[in-house]
Amino acid sequence: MNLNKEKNSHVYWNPYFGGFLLGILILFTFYMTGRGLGASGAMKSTVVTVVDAVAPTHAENNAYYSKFISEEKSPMNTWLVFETLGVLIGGFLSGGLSGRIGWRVQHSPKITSKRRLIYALAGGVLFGLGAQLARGCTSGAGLSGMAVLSTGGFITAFSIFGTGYIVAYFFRKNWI
Amino acid sequence: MFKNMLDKRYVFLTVVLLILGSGLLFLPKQKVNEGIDPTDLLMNINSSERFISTDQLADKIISNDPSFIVIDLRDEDSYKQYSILNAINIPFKNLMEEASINYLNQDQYDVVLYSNDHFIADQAWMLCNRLGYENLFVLDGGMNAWYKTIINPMKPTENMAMSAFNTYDFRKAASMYFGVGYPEPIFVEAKKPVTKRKAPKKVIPIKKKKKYESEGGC
Amino acid sequence: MKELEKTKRISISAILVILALIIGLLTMKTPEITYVNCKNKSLANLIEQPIFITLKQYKEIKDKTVIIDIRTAFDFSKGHLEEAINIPLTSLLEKSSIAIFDKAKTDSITAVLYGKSAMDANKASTFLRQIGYTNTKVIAIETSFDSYELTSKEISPETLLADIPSFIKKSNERKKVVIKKTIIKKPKPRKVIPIKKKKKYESEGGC
Amino acid sequence: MGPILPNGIIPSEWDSIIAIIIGMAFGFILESSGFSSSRKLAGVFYGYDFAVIKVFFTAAVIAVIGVYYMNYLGLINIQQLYVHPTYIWAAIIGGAIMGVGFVMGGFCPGTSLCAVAIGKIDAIVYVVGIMIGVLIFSEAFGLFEGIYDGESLGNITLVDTFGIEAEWVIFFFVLMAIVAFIVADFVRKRVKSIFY
Repeated sequence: MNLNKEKNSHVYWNPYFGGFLLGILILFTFYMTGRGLGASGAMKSTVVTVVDAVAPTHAENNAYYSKFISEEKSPMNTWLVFETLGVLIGGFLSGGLSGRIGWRVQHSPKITSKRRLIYALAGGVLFGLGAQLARGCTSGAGLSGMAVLSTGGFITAFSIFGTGYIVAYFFRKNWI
Repeated sequence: MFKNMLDKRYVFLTVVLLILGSGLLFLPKQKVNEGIDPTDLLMNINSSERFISTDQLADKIISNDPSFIVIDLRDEDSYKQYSILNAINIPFKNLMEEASINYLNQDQYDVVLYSNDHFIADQAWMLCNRLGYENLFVLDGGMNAWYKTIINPMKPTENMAMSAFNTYDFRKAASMYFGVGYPEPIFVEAKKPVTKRKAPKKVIPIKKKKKYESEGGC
Repeated sequence: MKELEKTKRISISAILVILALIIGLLTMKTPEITYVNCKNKSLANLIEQPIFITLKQYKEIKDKTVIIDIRTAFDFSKGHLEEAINIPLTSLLEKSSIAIFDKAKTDSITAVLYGKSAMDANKASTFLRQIGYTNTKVIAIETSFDSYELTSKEISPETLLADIPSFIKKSNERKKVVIKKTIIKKPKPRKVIPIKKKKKYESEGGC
Repeated sequence: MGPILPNGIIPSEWDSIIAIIIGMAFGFILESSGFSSSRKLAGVFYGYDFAVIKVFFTAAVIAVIGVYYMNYLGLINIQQLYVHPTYIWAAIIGGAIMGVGFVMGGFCPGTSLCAVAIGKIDAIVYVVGIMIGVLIFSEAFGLFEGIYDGESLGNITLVDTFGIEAEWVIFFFVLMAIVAFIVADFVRKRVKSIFY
């Protein structure tokens, strides 16, 4: 095995091993908390908190925000927000150990950074919208849903990947 | 050589996965019946919080308390003959039908169960408690106690405590509310029998795992 | 192919999982006390074999019964029925109690319960039937402890003692001032929105 | 027994601490599997890297098998687990929108957070995008409400949908995953490999 850091930074875990550990982690999460992992929930909490702070009356009148605002508890004080903090720490640790940390924009050599960032923003907007509509993202609805054989989880997961393959052709320049 | 090794490993892993996946098919089936932990059930059974007295029930009905429904567990004939005001008839034998469970397994209303005595009602309560249904109560004494205390209350004798007279007054007023007539005219103005009906209550069966719903995001 | 260098780990972890599973299966303990019937069967049992038997019925099957006193040990020590075994209501699930019920079940003997009130015995019997002891009955008596002697009084559970509608009718005829007659309408059935419930267990429960 | 926190076996104050620990493990696994790289993630749609499918399905299969074994062993009560509710149209349309977002942005929320942790600027932009998306959704909630709440089937599982026993569902799921892995490897060998 090459211990040179430069080369090591692109050696990732075997995907089956990663998947295996992730599966065990989901299992552990279900065992501890009775529900699965999630990621976009924290972002929703952040948005709700910001909107609530900037325009409280607006947030209260909005049918969607008001679902997540309660008097006694800040929307930031949820399980998912803490979990997301953990994700950031964990990612940083792993990246640090394999020397992958650094400010950069990753993109195909065929496109410019600017184009990559615009597409990232657009993709993020769509993903955020879709995740709210489907009540979860790939990890929350897909993975955790599939772990308990939830029909909705399966539909969401297959819908994501199915659409991905359908539209992949139109964005091929961005990636290959 | 390396590639061969790799393939062998993956074949091994595939076999492991298949064994794990199909293992559940071959494990002896466990017979699991729905219900809370039997120890908890025994504890709940021994607590008497589930009993509601006829006076309390009468008071609730008269004051038009919107937070409860009354369920008559007797058969249809007895129900038709006489039932507590606004009671819903669910014969004991139909207790576990879907339509009945919608009334029992919900968290909007307190549900008062009664039968002729409190035995059948209590059996129904225990079955429901085993299944984890909440907000259920048993009318202490059932219809017989209802008759003895509310419909035909016993007049206290002279040497009884003041509270007995108060109770009697309440019960007498209540019995008039439920249609009993008294020879003394003085009570007519006290409380006229009202037949005002409450709007039919909508029962929305409990949504399970509600507590997570607001956080469902992802 | 870079990512595939670390395959050894998965093989090891796969073997570990299998080991953990085997250990888990070998050390598995099935809970001793479970509900033997699903909800529908439990209900059917309560209806088909009513819990209460009269004193007369009891005397007929007396040879094949064991009497169980579910009052507290203190009450039991003050006086009890002949040959009664004391199992307080709160300790129904203790091993010694379960053993008694098990024995009665294998010998197809009816366990006849009685308590301070028929209500207590009713509770105990319903509970025991849930966990599999369908051979329990309750004698329809109320016991009380008067002047150092246990007395019991026969009751007839779940019978309506009075004809309420005719009582109400009569009372209205009796009174001098006629109150405007009120018509008691039958309440409309309340609306229920049925939802689809999870139907877990049903395939396994054998109901 | 479990789930431990809802059953109050350990006090709920531990909730946040456990959340952070689980999150750390989650982040570490995602990052180490290479999910902080958008090009690796996007590879799944172009056939040059199937890590996403492999990790995703392995995790789901392991988790589902594990949950049912733990249920069998009495360590966990499957009835108490949170089952993602099924709203057919919300799931299909939401999933489709997410699919487009995935191809365009090259991340999903969990992986983008990992990428943020190691300083990818595109991931930071992506996260900002997600928040804008949430904002748009919330502001225009009236528009989406019909889809969001439409065709609710409750918290159902495939067992209810297909009416077959859970063991068989799991078995078919495992078979499906294995087929997916084989197909993925087959395709990858035929696609021009790309270094990133």
